[in-house]
Amino acid sequence: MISLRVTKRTFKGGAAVSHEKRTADCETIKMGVPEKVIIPMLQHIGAPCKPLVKKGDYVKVGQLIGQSDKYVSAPIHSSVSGTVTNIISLVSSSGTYMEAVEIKTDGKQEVHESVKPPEYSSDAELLELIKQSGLVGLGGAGFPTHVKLSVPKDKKIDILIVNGAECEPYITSDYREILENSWNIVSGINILMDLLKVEKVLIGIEDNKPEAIKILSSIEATNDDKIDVVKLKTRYPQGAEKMLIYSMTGRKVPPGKLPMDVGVIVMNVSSVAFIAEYVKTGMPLIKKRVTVDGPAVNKPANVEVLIGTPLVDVFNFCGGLKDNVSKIIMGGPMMGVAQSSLNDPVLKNTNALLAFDAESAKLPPESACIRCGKCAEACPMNLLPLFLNQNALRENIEGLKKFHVMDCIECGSCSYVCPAKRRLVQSIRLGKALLRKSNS
Amino acid sequence: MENSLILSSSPHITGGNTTKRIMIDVVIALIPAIISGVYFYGLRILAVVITSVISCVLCEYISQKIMKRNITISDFSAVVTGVLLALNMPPAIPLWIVVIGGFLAIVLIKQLFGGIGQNFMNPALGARAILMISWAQHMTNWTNPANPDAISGATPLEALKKGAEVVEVIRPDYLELFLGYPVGSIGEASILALLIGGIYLLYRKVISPAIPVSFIGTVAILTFIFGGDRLFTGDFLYHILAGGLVLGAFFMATDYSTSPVTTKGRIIMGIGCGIITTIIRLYSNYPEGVSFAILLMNLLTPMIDRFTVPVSFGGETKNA
Amino acid sequence: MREILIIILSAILVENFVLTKFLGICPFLGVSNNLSSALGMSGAVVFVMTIASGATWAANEFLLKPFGIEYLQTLTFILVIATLVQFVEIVLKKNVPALYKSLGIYLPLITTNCAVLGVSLLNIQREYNFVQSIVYGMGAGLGFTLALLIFAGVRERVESAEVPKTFKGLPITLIAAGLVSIVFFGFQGLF
Amino acid sequence: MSNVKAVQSESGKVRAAIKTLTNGIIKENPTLRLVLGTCPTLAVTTSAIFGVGMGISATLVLIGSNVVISLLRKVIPDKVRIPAYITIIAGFVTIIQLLLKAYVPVLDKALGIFIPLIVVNCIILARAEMFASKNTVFMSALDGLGMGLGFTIALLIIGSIREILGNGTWFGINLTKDLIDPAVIMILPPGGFIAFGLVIAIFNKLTNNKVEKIDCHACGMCGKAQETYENKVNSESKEKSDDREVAVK
Repeated sequence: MISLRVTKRTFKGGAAVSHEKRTADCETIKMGVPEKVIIPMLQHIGAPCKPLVKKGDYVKVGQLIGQSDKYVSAPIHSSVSGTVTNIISLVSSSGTYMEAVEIKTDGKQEVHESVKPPEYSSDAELLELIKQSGLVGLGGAGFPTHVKLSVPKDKKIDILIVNGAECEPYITSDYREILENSWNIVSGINILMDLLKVEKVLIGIEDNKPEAIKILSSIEATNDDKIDVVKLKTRYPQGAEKMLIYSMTGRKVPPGKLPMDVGVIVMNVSSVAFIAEYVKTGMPLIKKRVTVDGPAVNKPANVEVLIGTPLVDVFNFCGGLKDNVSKIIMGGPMMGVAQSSLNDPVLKNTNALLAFDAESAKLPPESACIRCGKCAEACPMNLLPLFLNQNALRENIEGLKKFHVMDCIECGSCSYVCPAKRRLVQSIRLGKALLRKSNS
Repeated sequence: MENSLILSSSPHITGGNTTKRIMIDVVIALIPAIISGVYFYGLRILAVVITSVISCVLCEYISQKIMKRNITISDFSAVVTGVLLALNMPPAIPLWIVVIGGFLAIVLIKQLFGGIGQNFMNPALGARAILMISWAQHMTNWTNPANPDAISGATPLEALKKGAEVVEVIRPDYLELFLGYPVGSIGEASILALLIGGIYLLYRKVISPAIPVSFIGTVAILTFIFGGDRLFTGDFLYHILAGGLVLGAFFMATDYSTSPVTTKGRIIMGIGCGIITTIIRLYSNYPEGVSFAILLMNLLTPMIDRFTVPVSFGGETKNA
Repeated sequence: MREILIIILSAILVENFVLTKFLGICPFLGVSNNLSSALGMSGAVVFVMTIASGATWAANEFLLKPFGIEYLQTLTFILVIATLVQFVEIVLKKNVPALYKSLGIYLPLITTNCAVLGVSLLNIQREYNFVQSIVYGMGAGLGFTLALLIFAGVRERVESAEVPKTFKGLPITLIAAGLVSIVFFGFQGLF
Repeated sequence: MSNVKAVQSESGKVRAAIKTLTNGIIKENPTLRLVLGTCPTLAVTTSAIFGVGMGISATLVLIGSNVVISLLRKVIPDKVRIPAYITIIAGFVTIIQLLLKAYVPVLDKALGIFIPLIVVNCIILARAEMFASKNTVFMSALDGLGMGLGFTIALLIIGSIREILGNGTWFGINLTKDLIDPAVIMILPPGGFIAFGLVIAIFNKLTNNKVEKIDCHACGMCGKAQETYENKVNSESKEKSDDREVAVK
């Protein structure tokens, strides 16, 4: 049986954010096929894909429709069957333009011929399969998984961490994954243990999710003696990679380094479960479990959505939006990205869609910094956000360097705890941009 | 509706703490000290506190009006300064000095330097220092207004200094000092009242224990070692309970604007305050050195901040 | 020994040259906005004040006194200091290039520093002997350093603060110096 | 100032003279605008009378040194001009010192070392360098008088404020002493800084202009001169390295 371990160790700082996990008990409901989907060619960190289809083409579910010859990239598949109506240009969340394939669905959901249970006989083949599956980190960052799993020869990985912390408010999609799909998670872990040759797997879950801990720690499976469920303290940002690694192993990832450098690979629970599912069925990444919540949503729910579904359809599926909706956030309220349009599609790494009404969207006015130091206490990276803020606003590059602006992980804890409501992270982002500009 | 969607960068929520809430907490924490003042010195203390608060708030309002700044009197920071200033006055202080003190604290020391969070010197203590230099006779008049006929005694620390030469000076015992001994500044009277407030501030996480603990601890250790006739025979408990140490350590040295922001910096601040306080108490011609020690460390705070920039999580930092 | 310690401590704290005697205000205001130049200037001032105290004391004792021309003190001292600074500059450049590199640019600026002439005159006025003069010169220089370093930190804060327009720059710097001086004033009567 | 020579007509000359004289009082007030000679400004303004006494002493030195330097401006070699100026100034300071000692010993005592320290007062060296070394004797004398007046007025203002607030008197005349307790701090060092800061702020506000610290060349202490000096050093060392390169070739 998978054993349960409780760790008292936790990272320094962080914030006690309100949980707002109202959808924890909402079993995932499948949403139907929307009238049309928009599938962007960049849903990951890395090089964008080139569309392989053109206007008028008929595509089927699971068909490869976008690819890149660059290593750091992930192929894109159609989530529906239907006709390509257009190749459009979209603004990504980072402000750059990217291509997107617009498909009018026919509702038949015919599966493409290429989708069949894959076979592999070596690690290299498995890695290639994972690449072909289009998998990216489903926790939010969206880093191509096959890149993360390709460990250079000179690096030794001894621990695989499975991230089920889910520390952001509102979001419960990983929690539901654990509850509804625990078997897949464990088989995914076994596949990865084989691939990475690790002897230890730690599944990290915050102690505010006892159900999830109970379910996982009662599973009996192959290699279960090598798997531990680790009960973590509930504290934002426990799920941030560096904090999670520290809480679970005591190892610290130096600034600018990867978890790999301290012998650890971190995978999100949903990503692990997907690998198991993919090896069984061969169906690439075309759907995603999304938490739909927020004060302006009529019926909060966990929904399984086809990738590319416009946000408006998802919200309508959840009883529609209230009239006073004024902010739509993709992701959690601490690190998610505000969306400019309800026509934007759901992406591979979308784990939550939040709609805020006028009252909750309004941030209180900024007032003068009182130097209380609460931001410094909250910063899990041990930075001094108040001075970063000061130097960013004054565009003082030297000051930004002195206070290590680049080490900020933008978790938002400082802004959250600031009694003067200063936009600390927001200005630090500005500061990073300034520094990059001055370096180039 | 489409066009009205707010686009802003994360985080999209904030916690419940506010500047105002913090300041109100400090005021609440000071109420026991005010009550002890009234208990020992009579209702006149209320008049001093109210005058001081009104003077501070009015000065803040008027100066912000003149400087065309946002009026921030509703954040209660001027009220805090007002109460602290009053608590640092002797009980028989003429009210006009209190009014001038409020003006100096708010206008000269706080608003001229940019207002809340930007002043480099504790407003209440700075104002007190100016008043002390200007009107020393009023500022060291320890007559008890509730009992003006009694011989105005020496403060407990003056008693300690004079103790060797003058026999008549009464040295109160520990319990008296702890519960309340009515000679000295209004706020120093009762250690018990101050501790109640200090513990409240710690409980509310308004202040961190770094400064109070390191400040009082340093004074205790140093006075124990050097305070007696021989080494390690000092009456450190007396040094903790007498004078403005507890008031200063919990309420003045912890002032956000004028103390370092990191825990390491705060400990340096506390130890520095403790060392200077002890030197002045033991070796100078002055009986008390708390406020002076805090002011000096206020001046060093920018330097401490500069040299206590923490190393980022995970060790050495790259310079991008 | 005790007497010398008191001279040093009182020169640093109680009669701080900058903050209570108003000597050397120009460099105090001029270089305190930059920590590294504040350090360089301080080093040069301590150095020059110490040797100038000795040199002017000697000039007074062996030159002015024997001839009864003490009224030429001011003139003599300023010339001695000017020559001395020149001399030190040359010697340092030749023999201690490292020190010259860090103090060099500040040395010529010191000739016209009233703190140096001031300390020389005070030494005579107080009838200090040779050792006392040197000690007082060094103490005064250290006091200048302390004030400069403290003020460099304070100024960093003040310069990043939102000061009203009328007070921006010199006025607020002077008022800040006044507040710093209040703290130093507390040292009066300390010993 | 620079066009003084260009003005030929008689009325123009008078106007130029008046301009030179008044220049130092407001437009280039040495204390409030150029912020020179801060040490005595702060140190001796504990009362109005001391301020005026210092002002007049400095004025006399200024006029004297300006005149002599202007007379010798074509004789003194450029390389040794600063030591030469200092020597001339020191001579006048000694004269004033002796005069004060003989006739106004009270003032001599009160002003203390700040009388001999006039030697290193930036105002005087600055006027020598910027004006007297380039202009006629008459104009230099006027300039000295104007600057001296500006200095005296500034000291009078600051001294008055400090004396009234800090001692309740003005020129020793009791004003408020019996009504309220004066704020002693104003006649102590901290009050000097604060009063000076306030007066400059008010002066800025009234003349609606900012203090710009101009390069006074002679007094090397202020930041600007230091910059100039650093540049000079840098360019010198650069020249040297250039020489070396040439030599290598």
